[in-house]
Amino acid sequence: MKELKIFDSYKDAVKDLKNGISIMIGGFGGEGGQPTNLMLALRNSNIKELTLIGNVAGISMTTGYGWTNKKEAIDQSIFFKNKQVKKIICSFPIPAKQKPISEIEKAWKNKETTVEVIPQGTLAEKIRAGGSGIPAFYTKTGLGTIVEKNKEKKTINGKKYLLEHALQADVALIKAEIADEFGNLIYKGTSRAFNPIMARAAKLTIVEVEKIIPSQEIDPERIGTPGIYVNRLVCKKTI
Amino acid sequence: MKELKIFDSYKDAVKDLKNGISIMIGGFGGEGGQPTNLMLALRNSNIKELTLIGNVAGISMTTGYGWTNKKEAIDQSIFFKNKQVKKIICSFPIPAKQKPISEIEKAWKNKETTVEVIPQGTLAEKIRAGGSGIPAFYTKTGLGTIVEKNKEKKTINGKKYLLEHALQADVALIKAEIADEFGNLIYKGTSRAFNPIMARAAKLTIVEVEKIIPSQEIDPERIGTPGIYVNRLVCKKTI
Amino acid sequence: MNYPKKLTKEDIAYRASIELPKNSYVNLGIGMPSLCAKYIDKKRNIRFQAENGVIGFSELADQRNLDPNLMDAGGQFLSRVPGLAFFDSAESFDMIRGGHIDISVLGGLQVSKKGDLANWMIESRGIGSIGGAMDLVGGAKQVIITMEHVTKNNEFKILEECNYPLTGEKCVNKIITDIAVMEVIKQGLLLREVAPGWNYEMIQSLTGTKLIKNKDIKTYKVIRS
Amino acid sequence: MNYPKKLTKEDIAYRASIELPKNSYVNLGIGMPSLCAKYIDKKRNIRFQAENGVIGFSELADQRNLDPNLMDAGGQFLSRVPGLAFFDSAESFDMIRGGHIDISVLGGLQVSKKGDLANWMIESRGIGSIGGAMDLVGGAKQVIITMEHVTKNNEFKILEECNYPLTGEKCVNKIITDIAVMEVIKQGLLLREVAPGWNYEMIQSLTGTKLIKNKDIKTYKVIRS
Repeated sequence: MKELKIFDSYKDAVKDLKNGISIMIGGFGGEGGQPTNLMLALRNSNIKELTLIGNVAGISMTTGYGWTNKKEAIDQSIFFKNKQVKKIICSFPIPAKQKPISEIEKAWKNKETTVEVIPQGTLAEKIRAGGSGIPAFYTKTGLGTIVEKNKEKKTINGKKYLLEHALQADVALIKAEIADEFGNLIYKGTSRAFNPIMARAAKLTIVEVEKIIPSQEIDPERIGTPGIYVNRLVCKKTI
Repeated sequence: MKELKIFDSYKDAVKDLKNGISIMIGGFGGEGGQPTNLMLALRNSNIKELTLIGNVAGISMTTGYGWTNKKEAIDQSIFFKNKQVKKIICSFPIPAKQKPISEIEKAWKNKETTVEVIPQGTLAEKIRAGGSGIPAFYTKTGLGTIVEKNKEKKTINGKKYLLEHALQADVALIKAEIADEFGNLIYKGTSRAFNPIMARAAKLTIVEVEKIIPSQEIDPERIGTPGIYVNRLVCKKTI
Repeated sequence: MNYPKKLTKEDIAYRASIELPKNSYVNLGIGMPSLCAKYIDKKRNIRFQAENGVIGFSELADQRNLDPNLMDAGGQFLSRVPGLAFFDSAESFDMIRGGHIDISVLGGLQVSKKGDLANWMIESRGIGSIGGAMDLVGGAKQVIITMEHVTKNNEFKILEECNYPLTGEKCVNKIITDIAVMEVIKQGLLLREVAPGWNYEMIQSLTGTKLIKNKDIKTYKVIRS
Repeated sequence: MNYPKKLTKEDIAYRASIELPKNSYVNLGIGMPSLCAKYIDKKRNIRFQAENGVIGFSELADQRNLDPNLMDAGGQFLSRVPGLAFFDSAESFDMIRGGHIDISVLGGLQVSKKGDLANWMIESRGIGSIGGAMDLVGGAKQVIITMEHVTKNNEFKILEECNYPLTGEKCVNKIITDIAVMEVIKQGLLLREVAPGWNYEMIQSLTGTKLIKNKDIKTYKVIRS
């Protein structure tokens, strides 16, 4: 019984978010598929004690990773620099190179932030499960590594597996290319990544889009996320 | 290191299948998305002792379900009539109405066939898990019903869930609208259904398509099943 | 007892359609539930989902324009309206199981006072079709059952305990029949509305469990727009 | 010991590229593994997959045509070739975890004689990035590690047991370094090829575990087409 809200200001789209919430941030890492304008608005909102969930945690600002113009790179570092993050759950927090040291590594060293590193496929599946009513699943990923620490194991058909639990969040900030007025979303190329599964796993899904077009013009065969999962759309130019 | 094979005969595409194998049959029920020509070729092949896996098991030939011309309806009944089926795993074996009695119900009454009925969402997730390296997952679907019989239960965050295991098959017969020469598939409308997940869950995936076009002409944004999952393509008119 | 006239299937479907709030996402079961769609004013922006992998539809196709690739889970062909989206069976049940559907309207064979539902198998037949029903009753935020109040042979369908195999335990929120509207509450079944000419005693006499009398029993809305 | 010249990263990548069979689906890790793509003749129809959700690519984009929506998992932009397909992260790892990728080529920090791999964290740093590596080593049908044979300070990287945190147990099939090609077999590491000028004893002296001598040790292929 949600009503889709359409905003033309990124600031307004995130202004009622509260301290202490969990926020999924879409994309993979890099420019494509990252809700960069929503992230900047979240940084400017100054809400604190956040639990962030996402694939990366700040590798572009030190390495230029995934940006066509490496100098413009923006990533999760902005939240660590602004001391907004209590905890981050991700698969790829830091680049291999140790210099320059990234904001997340600084925050971790200063004990300002807890970092939970999860294998990328397990992270994706935990988020998918979170939106799909699957409370837990088994996988062999991480067996025999520190990932298995404190986790239940089970033998199925003679092989050992780890139990992994679903992951949900209060809010998801995601990025799509095109939306219609029902909130149906179209993604472009490799910019799908974590966006479609996060859209399903959060109580409140806020989407940054390049454009909003009338539903008469959207191709139903191309929709990557049906509007049922979308609560807010932000686009500078609306219909 | 599979090589994609393209056939122009349905008969040839299934002629090396052996007695006793498990076969997933795609679609939902009805005309759209059902690999009807492959099914007819499988029936004509006369291989026996099959385990079939699919959503329905033969509701169209008694009710016309899902066919635009109800008189042309073809469904899994053809295999039961031809006594090819040892067991079927499905969610919707029979129509609500008891007359006329369907071929599957006859075969079941005559103890020629075992019927395992699974909730549709659990069936879909078991098949998805089968192709995804997830050996088992938890769901609340079926709790407190006969579905929970002989199944492990687990309490997660204070709620009870059933353990469900992945489902795989030797062969999947599926239907898509368009393919390219790499085996990339495009589906149309509601004809996705069980096809994309079955394509991933079988050792050998055979696809019936309306047409095969050069990869230069296929829209990468529309591909529902990447060619990595496809072993054989059958189309009467190829490139 | 001499009973007044019972309502029609269309009346039941109309009454159920009133329960669907503005902007809701709704899954309608095969048969009587699917008739609800006819009574929805487009302004209410109610968007239907079907298990076979479509959301956003609102009406059936014209009989001259049947597209085999545009069907609902009941095997009916749909009209191509703006804003449709398609997906596969796994994602369709992510949507259902994941709690994203606001309302599931289903048919019923039996409902118990606790809100248990049996709707997939007649015990004596020994075989039945579960389809998406078990996922829907476990996943939808609200479950409404539409059915005749008793069987053709006047056997009770609303009971202390279901004796047919269950579809789900404690999953039903409302029951809409051809004579009454009931809500499942903690204490049992609350009678909220009766069909024109019917009263509490008449309804109770056709019900296999004690109905709780709402202090204000309304008359069932049967005037269709 | 006086050692001959070691091979270059490009030589390692070229040698690894020879391991990729015709019509295979391959995932190349960040860094040295990604260089393999350069040496693949198109006729071999080798199709690359990347964790971020793309399959079927074969080459990097021209620097003047960078599309932010067409990237591999290493953050490199790709060229739009015919036959690409895109998917989300869940489906990408269905593909990887589900055993559909023929070969995963990854970098390594340490490999043990049993084929254990450590490639995601230097213990002293205390923090590291797993990314898709644990899924790839568990899911791909074959795992090839490309790396320098020893560290810059001449510490062994091929060991009895890894002392860095593991990426996976018993998951490596082949190791291709700047001096040798080894295969992981039941009994340990089988030395199959040595770089030009190198011999078994020299390789063994830079290896922290006993190498098994193949009866026919070949010379490492470094002639590029």
